[in-house]
Amino acid sequence: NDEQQAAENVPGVTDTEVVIGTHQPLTGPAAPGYSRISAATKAYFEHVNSKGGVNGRKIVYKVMDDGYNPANTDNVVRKLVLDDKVFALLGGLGTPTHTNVLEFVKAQKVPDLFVSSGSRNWNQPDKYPTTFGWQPDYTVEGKILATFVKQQFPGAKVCHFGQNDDFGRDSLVGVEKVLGPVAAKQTYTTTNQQVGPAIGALKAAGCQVVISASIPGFTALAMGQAAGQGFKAQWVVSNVGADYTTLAKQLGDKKVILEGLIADNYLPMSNDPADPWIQAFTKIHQQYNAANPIDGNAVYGYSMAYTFVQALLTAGKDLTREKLVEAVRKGGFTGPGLTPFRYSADVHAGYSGVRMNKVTGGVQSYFGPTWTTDDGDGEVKEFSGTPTAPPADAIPTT
Amino acid sequence: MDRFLFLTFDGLATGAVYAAFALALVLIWRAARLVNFAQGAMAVATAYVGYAVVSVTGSYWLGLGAAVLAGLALGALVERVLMRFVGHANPLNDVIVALGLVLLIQAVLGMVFGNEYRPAAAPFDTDALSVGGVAAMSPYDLWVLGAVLAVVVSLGLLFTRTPIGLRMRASAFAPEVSRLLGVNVGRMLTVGWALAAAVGALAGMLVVPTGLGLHPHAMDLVFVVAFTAAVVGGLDSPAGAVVGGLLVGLILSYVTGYLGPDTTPLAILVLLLAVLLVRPGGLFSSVRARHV
Amino acid sequence: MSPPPTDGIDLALQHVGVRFGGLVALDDVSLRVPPGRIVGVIGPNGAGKTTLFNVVCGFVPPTSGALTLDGRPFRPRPHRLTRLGIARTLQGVGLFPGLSVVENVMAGASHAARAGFAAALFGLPRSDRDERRLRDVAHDLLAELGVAEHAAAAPAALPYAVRKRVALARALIARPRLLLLDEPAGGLSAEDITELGELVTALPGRAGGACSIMLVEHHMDLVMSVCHEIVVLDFGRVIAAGTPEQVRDDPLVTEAYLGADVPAGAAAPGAGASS
Amino acid sequence: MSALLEVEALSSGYGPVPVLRDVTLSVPAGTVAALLGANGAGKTTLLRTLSGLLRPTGGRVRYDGADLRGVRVERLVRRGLAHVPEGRGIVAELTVEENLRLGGLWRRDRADARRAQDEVYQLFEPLARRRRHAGHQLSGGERQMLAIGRALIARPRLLLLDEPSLGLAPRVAAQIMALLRQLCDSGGLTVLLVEQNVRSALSVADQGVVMSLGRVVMATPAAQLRDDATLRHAYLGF
Amino acid sequence: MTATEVSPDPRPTRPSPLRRLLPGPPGAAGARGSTLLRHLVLAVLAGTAVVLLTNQLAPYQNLQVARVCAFLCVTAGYTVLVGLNGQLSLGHGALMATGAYTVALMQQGFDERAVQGRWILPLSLLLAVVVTAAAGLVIGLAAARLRGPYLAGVTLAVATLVPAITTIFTDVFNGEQGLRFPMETPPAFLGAYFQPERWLAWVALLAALLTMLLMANLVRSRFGRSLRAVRDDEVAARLAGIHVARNQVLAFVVSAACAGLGGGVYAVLTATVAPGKFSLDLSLFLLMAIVIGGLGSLAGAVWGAILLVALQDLPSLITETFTLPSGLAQRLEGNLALAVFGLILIVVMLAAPGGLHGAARALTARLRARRRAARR
Ligand SMILES: Nc1ncnc2c1ncn2[C@@H]1O[C@H](COP(=O)(O)OP(=O)(O)OP(=O)(O)O)[C@@H](O)[C@H]1O
Ligand SMILES: Nc1ncnc2c1ncn2[C@@H]1O[C@H](COP(=O)(O)OP(=O)(O)OP(=O)(O)O)[C@@H](O)[C@H]1O
Ligand SMILES: CC(C)C[C@H](N)C(=O)O
Ligand SMILES: [Mg+2]
Ligand SMILES: [Mg+2]
Repeated sequence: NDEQQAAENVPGVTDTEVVIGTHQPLTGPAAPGYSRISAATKAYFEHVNSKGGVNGRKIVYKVMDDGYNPANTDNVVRKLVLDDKVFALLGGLGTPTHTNVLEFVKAQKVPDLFVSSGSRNWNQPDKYPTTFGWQPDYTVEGKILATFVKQQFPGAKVCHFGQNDDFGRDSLVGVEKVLGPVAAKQTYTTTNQQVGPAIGALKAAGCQVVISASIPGFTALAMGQAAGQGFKAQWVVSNVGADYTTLAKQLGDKKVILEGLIADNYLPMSNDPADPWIQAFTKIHQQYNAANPIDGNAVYGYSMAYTFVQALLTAGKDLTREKLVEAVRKGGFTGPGLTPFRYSADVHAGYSGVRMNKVTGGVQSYFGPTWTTDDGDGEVKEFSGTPTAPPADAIPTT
Repeated sequence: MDRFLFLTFDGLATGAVYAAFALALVLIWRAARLVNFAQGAMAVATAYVGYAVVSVTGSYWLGLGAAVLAGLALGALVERVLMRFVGHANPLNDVIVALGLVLLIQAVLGMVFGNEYRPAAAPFDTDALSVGGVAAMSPYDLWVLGAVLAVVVSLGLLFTRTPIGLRMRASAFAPEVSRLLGVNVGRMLTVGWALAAAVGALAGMLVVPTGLGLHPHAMDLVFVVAFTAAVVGGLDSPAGAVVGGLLVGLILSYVTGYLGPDTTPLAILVLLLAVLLVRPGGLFSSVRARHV
Repeated sequence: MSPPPTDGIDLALQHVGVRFGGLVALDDVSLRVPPGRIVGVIGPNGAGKTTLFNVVCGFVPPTSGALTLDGRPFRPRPHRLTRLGIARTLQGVGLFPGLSVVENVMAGASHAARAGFAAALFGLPRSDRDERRLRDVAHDLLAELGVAEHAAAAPAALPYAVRKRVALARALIARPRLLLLDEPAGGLSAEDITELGELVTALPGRAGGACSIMLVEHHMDLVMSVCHEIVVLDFGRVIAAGTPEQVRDDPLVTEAYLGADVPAGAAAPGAGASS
Repeated sequence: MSALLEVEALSSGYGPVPVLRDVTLSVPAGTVAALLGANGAGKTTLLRTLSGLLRPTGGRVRYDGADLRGVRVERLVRRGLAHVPEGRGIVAELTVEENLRLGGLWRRDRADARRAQDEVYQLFEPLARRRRHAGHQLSGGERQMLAIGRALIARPRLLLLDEPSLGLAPRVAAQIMALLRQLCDSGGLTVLLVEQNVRSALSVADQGVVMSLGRVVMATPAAQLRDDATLRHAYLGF
Repeated sequence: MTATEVSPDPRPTRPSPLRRLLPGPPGAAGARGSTLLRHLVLAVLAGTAVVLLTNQLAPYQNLQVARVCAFLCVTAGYTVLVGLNGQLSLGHGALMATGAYTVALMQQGFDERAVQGRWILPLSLLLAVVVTAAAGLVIGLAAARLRGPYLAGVTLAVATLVPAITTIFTDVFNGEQGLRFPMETPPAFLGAYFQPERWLAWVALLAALLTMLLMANLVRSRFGRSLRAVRDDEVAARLAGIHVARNQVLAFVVSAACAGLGGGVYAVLTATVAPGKFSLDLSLFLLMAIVIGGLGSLAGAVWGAILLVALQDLPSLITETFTLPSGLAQRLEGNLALAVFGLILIVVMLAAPGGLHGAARALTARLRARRRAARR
């Protein structure tokens, strides 16, 4: 009967294949930038497959377009799980989109790895035992940004500009944990491009530093408005909306306003040819994903795929869903990221910290220490470990 | 007070952009008695053409000209090969075909140009001139406002003073009678569509530098707001479109500034109801029709 | 289902005036439609005849003056009329193009239904009975007007005369005690007009529901032959009233409306003379 | 004098529904032909087919010696063929003035178009009082006047009139009939007139054409129909 | 809108017994026999057929059936408003949201208070209908004064309201993330291994049948006739004794109630609600559904609901049928599906101006005519 059958054959897994799926905004208003993440992930798996796959299994990565609409997410995820019988979900993108399928994923006991969003929702092991985050969550990031600002701009009037959802809210929570109440806070919503009034308010409040939890489009819009209004403040922007390549492309001739922009990241900088990870990824990129630029989104996609392969390897040859979940809970993955993961039996959050970077002369590069913390009241600590070097072919072996 | 002034200027600047687009909607309404839901997508398509020309020639004005020409051509094309063959038994068929066109245009743009934001250069400085310490309007905003006023005046003249304007209105209202009076109704429709799309193209060129950049969906939101603006002003009136556009821009600016960005859809609805419940045909509607 | 047949309603207008902006459409109009009578309203184009009907129906509020119905003050509202026993046909035809002929007729008696919304929603027998009864009455009326064979047709495809009859049937199904007819003969052939005259004459004494009638018409033969009284409007004013004979012989009426039997050509200023 | 309008074996209809069958008639230049017949006989359909609003399914129309097949509706008015459609065909949303202007828009002779417009205002004083009023504000008869007046501005050679007296006060109706006669006699206008008011139509017509069930059942000098009671009775029912 | 049907004259020939069972066109009202009985028999037949079908289907397909049923609740009421009453609303997505959020809040509330029982779902849905009908009343009151594009403008503004409301009242609606509530599970008597998706399909089916039954009754009653009369000619309708404004408000309320039920069921299918699900796109897709299905007819509403669900699967269908080189694939992915979708809309509208239902009817009419001709 049903139970026996389920035990015998693991959905999506055969001796030669493991089928996984994801939902991504390939079209629609969220497609710019983000549609390149899954392209990179896919390219990485093609690369791995060309080297024989993982434990002899080729990875089949089904990318479904949800247009960033939760109703479509519902549909495509159900199709992936019920119809295509995927083994696991990997990197489903977006907070509002993915929030919607948590219950379903839980009911189906599908491993739901590395949700592409920094919301803290993914870190609820009791409620959603198979769901895991990957990137540093927005509160962790907020705490670190605030710590940096506190050190570098002591006494400055610090303000917050954020998206009116978990992204902005969680970030503000982190910031205020460290700095106390900010001098002024303004929000934007993605359905209203009129950010002038918000920026005007920040200017009127005399803000000297603006910590911004914004997606790239609105970072560019807000900084453009600030420049237009003659509002000269130091912008400190979340990694989500601070990829220089993306911003510069959007701003075109006006990209000079990005000069001096401070942001953070937790992965190798895409524009750093000296970084061994970037070198390795570039090789894969040129072979499997040459149509796209290698930017922060691509590096995100490669890195996440790399982590997934590590998890698959850890789960072992006799692959089951339980084993994969256990593998992530065991943690200990190393990889492109600058900091360790927080994964453990009772934490399902990903990277534990970030490092600051700055745009100088049109080049975005790291400076200063790497920091780690948690999303609670834990302190913000400097992290002294050094990133590991990539293995041969950039394919993990354990 | 400074805040109020600042928001006023900001509202006028964005309002001018909505006004430009609302004008295109009014135009097509007067020419064909329909709301062209594809207007936004068509405007984006022509803006892509315009900015492609800008990037090749380096001249904004050549690009603008190219976009407007592309608008004329696209409008005429859409009318000649598509809208003309839509059965008019049901007025919604037009709407559905237009929606289909939106999907098609956006998809094709995505395929050809990719789904990325592309930068759009403004021909004038976008840094605001300061008036008494308040960041007022930028030269670019003034250009937008000027362009919109120029268009509305020419449209007004076109419709009320020229034979072709009279013909266009007549064919929209009573095609059969117009034909009996020697009006080539088919051609008037084509002209109407072409003109509307050209104004839409101009609006697109004006809008894009103020937003996130060129993108297949760049006009989605603008369309909704501009439609509201046109309805507030009265779909039949070019002047109404401009007043409606500026009004909506101002309200959005005040509401965003004083209450936050979340409340804007609510504010738009309140504005619409406030205006339409008093004047069901918009601010600039003419006499109510006699029905009996 | 509707008020029992009576001899009609007593409608009166007192000093009614209507202005549209600067235009005076009705000016101090007083008239009475006594029960069981057929009152004709004639006058040049734009004299205010349709406007007069619109005042009685509540489409146009009088700017001055008042109306009474059976002696009581009357503030008409269009959708209440059929309940009060007043029905009207429109200048032109005014049928519902999306409804079949019989449905058009049935639509005229919405007020007569007993079953409420819930009955309709749940498809209760009460609603079915209503519909069936209404349908039967509609068919009877169509038969009475000689257009029964078109019951299922769409109005658009029917000859003008048939459509006018259907419109009349739609008014009659409301069992009016006062019927307002706006140019019922317009576009009808001589034969049809003769029949129409007979029909209208019979209405005040009709077995199925008698009524008084107000008739606006340009077809003089019809007006003269069916009306008990005639009121003549010109520029919104009553310029004459009385029996058909009195009105016909009134020189004012002849000049304003009927046109003297002038030789052809003299009546027309020289439009097109230069072509 | 050759016929200005010659119709040969014309048939047409609405979609699959045939209405006209083998209609043949001819209207000599400078004459008035009255097209008579019961409701639904096909008179309106004939006029609509002649002016190209309906596509004929068979037969031929010759106007001024040329075949009208394939000529677009909007070109006909330039050739001097004007059609006043049934039911007050005006553009209700435009003003009286604009409606009239529209009628002469195609004309090269602007001055004459303006002159014609003034003449229409003289002819129909109610219109003169309502120049700036929208068409939908007019009374039924005023709309009819506007439709007829507008056709006159084209200074047509052939005028197709569909029940012009519909809704007009008797005085105005008589005036129009007289005008038609006068224009034919002096200005060389040719008229194909559909009228329910048979008596008044025959009083100005040269020719009476009776239609029934989509066919021409009789075409005869108007005087004969006027005077021969038996004939009239047989075909027109009175 | 001449596409409306015209009823056959019931007098000359008595229709065959089978013919009497089938629903006549609107206005063939209560010709003979009981409307309720006729529609009930049909509903039971259709319901049985679908239940039998669901027993054959895999989970995902059953979900699709369920989704069709949820949308059918909406499109049935919507087509009555737009097609029969001539009021163009672009805000039905927001009305669905009203129903969906009501159900979500109710279910959440019951869950938090540990209230359990089979009755809570029907109760939540009933409340969803009531609340949405109330919302429909408010919009309808405004709508009764507005016509054509002006009404469209106002309802378009309503359609964009959902995200705003949910973020303004984040405490209640939890902003962009929306609400989650426990999944509806099959009752125990169906067995432990009963497919949950099949149960959901049944729940949705029941709602859809109820909606269709009531709408079919309504359309064939005098109210249906009044709705169409108002659409065709307001002046004549008023003279015929119809209170036009009240009639229009009524249409709005009825159609909102349906949307509320549909939205509620829709929420139940995924046990979640979020503002992003009720975007302007949804409202526009609903409009496409009823027009392409065949405006003003309940059969068209069925076509429309099926289409809404079928087209949602178009992207995956296309990705699976075409394997493209990766560089190109990237550009085409997603976009290709949208292009095809757009083309389908355009082509269907050009080829079948009366929608799918209209086309189907024209086809059967032609076949019947041919058969008649052959017999002659
Ligand atoms: N809503 C309105 N706005 C402006 N003017 C109006 C309106 N309704 C009527 N009028 C004017 O009032 C006058 C009277 O119109 P009405 O329709 O009553 O005339 P009528 O006597 O019925 O004429 P006809 O015999 O031509 O139908 C006309 O000159 C008309 O133009
Ligand atoms: N749009 C239409 N679709 C289908 N049939 C039509 C249409 N218009 C008219 N008919 C039919 O064509 C026939 C002729 O109509 P037509 O209007 O030409 O008659 P007519 O002689 O002008 O009559 P009337 O005196 O009523 O104006 C009628 O039987 C009518 O039913
Ligand atoms: C980082 C991104 C890939 C995800 C984005 N911040 C979101 O929440 O939607
Ligand atoms: Mg009148
Ligand atoms: Mg006719």
